[in-house]
Amino acid sequence: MRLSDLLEAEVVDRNGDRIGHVHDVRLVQDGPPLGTWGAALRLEGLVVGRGSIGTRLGITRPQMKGPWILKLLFARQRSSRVLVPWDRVRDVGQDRITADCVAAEGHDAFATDDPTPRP
Amino acid sequence: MKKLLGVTLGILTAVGGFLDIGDIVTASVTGARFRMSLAWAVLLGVIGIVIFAEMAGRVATVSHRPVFDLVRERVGARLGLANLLASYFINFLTLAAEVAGVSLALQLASDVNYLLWIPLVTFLVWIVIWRVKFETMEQVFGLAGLALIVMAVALWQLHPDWSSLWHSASHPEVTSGEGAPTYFYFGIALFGATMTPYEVFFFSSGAVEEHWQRSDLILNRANVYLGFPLGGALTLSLMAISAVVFAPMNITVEHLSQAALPTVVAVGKIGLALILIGFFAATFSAALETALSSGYTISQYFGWQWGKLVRPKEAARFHVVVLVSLIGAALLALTAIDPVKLTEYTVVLAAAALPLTYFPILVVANDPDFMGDKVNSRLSNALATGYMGILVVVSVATIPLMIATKGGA
Amino acid sequence: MNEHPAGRRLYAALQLLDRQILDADAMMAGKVDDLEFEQPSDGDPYVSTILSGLGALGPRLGGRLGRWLTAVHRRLHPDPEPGPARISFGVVKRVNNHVELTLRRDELENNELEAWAREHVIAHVPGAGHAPE
Amino acid sequence: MTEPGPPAVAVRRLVVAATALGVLLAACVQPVGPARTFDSYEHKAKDTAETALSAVQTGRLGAQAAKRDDTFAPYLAVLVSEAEDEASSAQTTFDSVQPPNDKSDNLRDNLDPLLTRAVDALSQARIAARRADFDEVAKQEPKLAKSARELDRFVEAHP
Repeated sequence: MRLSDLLEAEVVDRNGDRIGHVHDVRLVQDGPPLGTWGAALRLEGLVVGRGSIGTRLGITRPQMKGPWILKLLFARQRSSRVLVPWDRVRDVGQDRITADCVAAEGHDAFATDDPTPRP
Repeated sequence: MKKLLGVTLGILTAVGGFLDIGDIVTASVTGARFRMSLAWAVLLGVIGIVIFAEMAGRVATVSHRPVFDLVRERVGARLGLANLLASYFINFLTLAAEVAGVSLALQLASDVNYLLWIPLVTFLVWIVIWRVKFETMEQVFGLAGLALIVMAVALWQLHPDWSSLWHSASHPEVTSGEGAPTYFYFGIALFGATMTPYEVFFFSSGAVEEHWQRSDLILNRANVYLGFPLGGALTLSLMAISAVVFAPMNITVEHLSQAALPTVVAVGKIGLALILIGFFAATFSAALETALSSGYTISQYFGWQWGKLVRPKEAARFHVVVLVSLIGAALLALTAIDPVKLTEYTVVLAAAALPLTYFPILVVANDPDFMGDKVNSRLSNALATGYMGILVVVSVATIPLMIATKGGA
Repeated sequence: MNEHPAGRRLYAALQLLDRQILDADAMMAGKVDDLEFEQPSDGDPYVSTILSGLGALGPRLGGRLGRWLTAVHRRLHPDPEPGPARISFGVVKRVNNHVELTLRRDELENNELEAWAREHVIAHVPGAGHAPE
Repeated sequence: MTEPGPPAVAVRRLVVAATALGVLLAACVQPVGPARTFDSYEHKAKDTAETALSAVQTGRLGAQAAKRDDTFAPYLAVLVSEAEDEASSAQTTFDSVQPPNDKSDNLRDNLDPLLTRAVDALSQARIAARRADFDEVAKQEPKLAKSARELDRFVEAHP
């Protein structure tokens, strides 16, 4: 499975209702050890929502410093985004992913996101 | 002295960007036709390029990432590729025009047809890129471009009616006998010329090539705040001397030879010598900038090693792109396509593509992951956001105006 | 020397995809054109491989231009049906503004085009082996 | 799998745009249309006179610079010869337009000699400049000045 197979795919819940499209994939570094890198990046979940330009540009992240007018413009997109944990994903098909949850169950993709600044 | 030489990147970028073959003629044409009533377009462009070049230089200095690298990452592989194709196409046409432009400058000094100069000029551009260190290149051509200051001297020598020039600049209006679309078409041509994307491609890549570090951010500012306004002042001088000499005599400017004439009238032989050196340096700088930018943009999109800092063998794909672009451009120039018309159109086309280049810079300059504490200030965000609005309006208005005025005819 | 504490979170599209790769000598060595996940028998998939070069970018872009890029990749590759160039995530040193590797770029599979350009064009031009002065 | 996705569409659009651009560039090279009425013929005559006037004035400035020994011969030669080309191609273009009626014939008879004198004076100046004979170039200045006055009067008379 490639990252490009997941990105932009449509995500539907078990009733076949649309949740949105995959905008990004959240990884967490706690997988099996891999060479000099260390613990592998495990697929934690899919960031799913409507509209994707804001995500692609990285404007919707809380740590972005502005410009405020853009943040305002993309704020709606951000609020519509949910994280679908990988253990809820049942099937990855061509351009269509089925997840074992209903849209309302998803939680805000950034709710648990610590804005870790990098050196 | 070393400090002084440190700002040659900005001077080179600005002179090659604002006073390339098409812009020299455009500035002269607009001066003759509209006197100073389009000075605002140059001023607007200079402020814009100062804001965005400072940002691009700061991003390149802090994150060591040049503009096209950011374009690909932020707008994505697909839209980034569309931008790459558009930028390369515009860049290539400009390169062809500049190769012809350098040859035209040599024709003025030799009375030997410019087409005969093209092979030699192409070779010279290539050898500079192949063999000359980035810093040396930037110092030689940046300083040679300063010969154009003679245009400001010429303005002084012409003893113009300053208040009338000022009035024309500060009370812009569509000159009688000219249509409003033509007026705005030339306005966009001047604005587009000062904000041509190859300037930020070149400037930000240059900052990476020169290994600017955080401590060099002051150097970035100095380059931007000195180089670009200087380039703008030279453009305005050319516009003013053309207005003073040509407008009363009903001369319309068509050729590079005419653009040098006011300086000859005012300063004589020394003026002519200096302005020919200046024209050569400016067009040659533009040729270098566009030739290198063709390599920079493609390499930075695909992640290939680029730059003049490493041995050519170690940046093989980059040098192949530059070489092939240069040869192709020389062949196009040899078809005797009018370089002045060609740059006029490419500048206007570039104006239509401006937001694609400047938007990713603005976004990344706000990202603390890249910039740490060097993110944009509120002021530069406010200004840059305002300019994004202008750029969008310009990019929408450009093509219809071009068609409506038949290219400013 | 633990730059990546376990549990660090990364967004794949935002922070890995399309990022510049640097080799052990800090030379530019392509982009992260795609990522491949390995599915272990137990547990979630994890990022095992970076796919880089035209063989990865072409299929991702799709369309005529994508096919053309893939064809260029196939042309330059000794195998008749080559897959994309693969870089194990195990040779990644760190991920920051760039993706830094512990290998040199001539040890990577995505260097074919560079090697081709060097051998067939640039090496034949005098002065190719000297830095500009 | 090979279904053309968004990028293919984007690329196709780009190709279309580039083609449109080529057509546009071609269209910008202004063709000379026929003149069907006296007004449009008069308009063309005026444009032609303005072009010639600009060329003659350019030549004049060059001749004045030669008089003061303020220029180099190669530059002067290029300047004057480009001005000459400008004027003579304007004349050729104008002469190729069919005058629509008798009134237009008159106009043509008025303008054509002015254009011929302008091109002649510029040719003389160009020949002298190519020989680096600045005195001879300077001698063309009065002729050019006279030509400029004539053309200016013509332009003024046909608003």
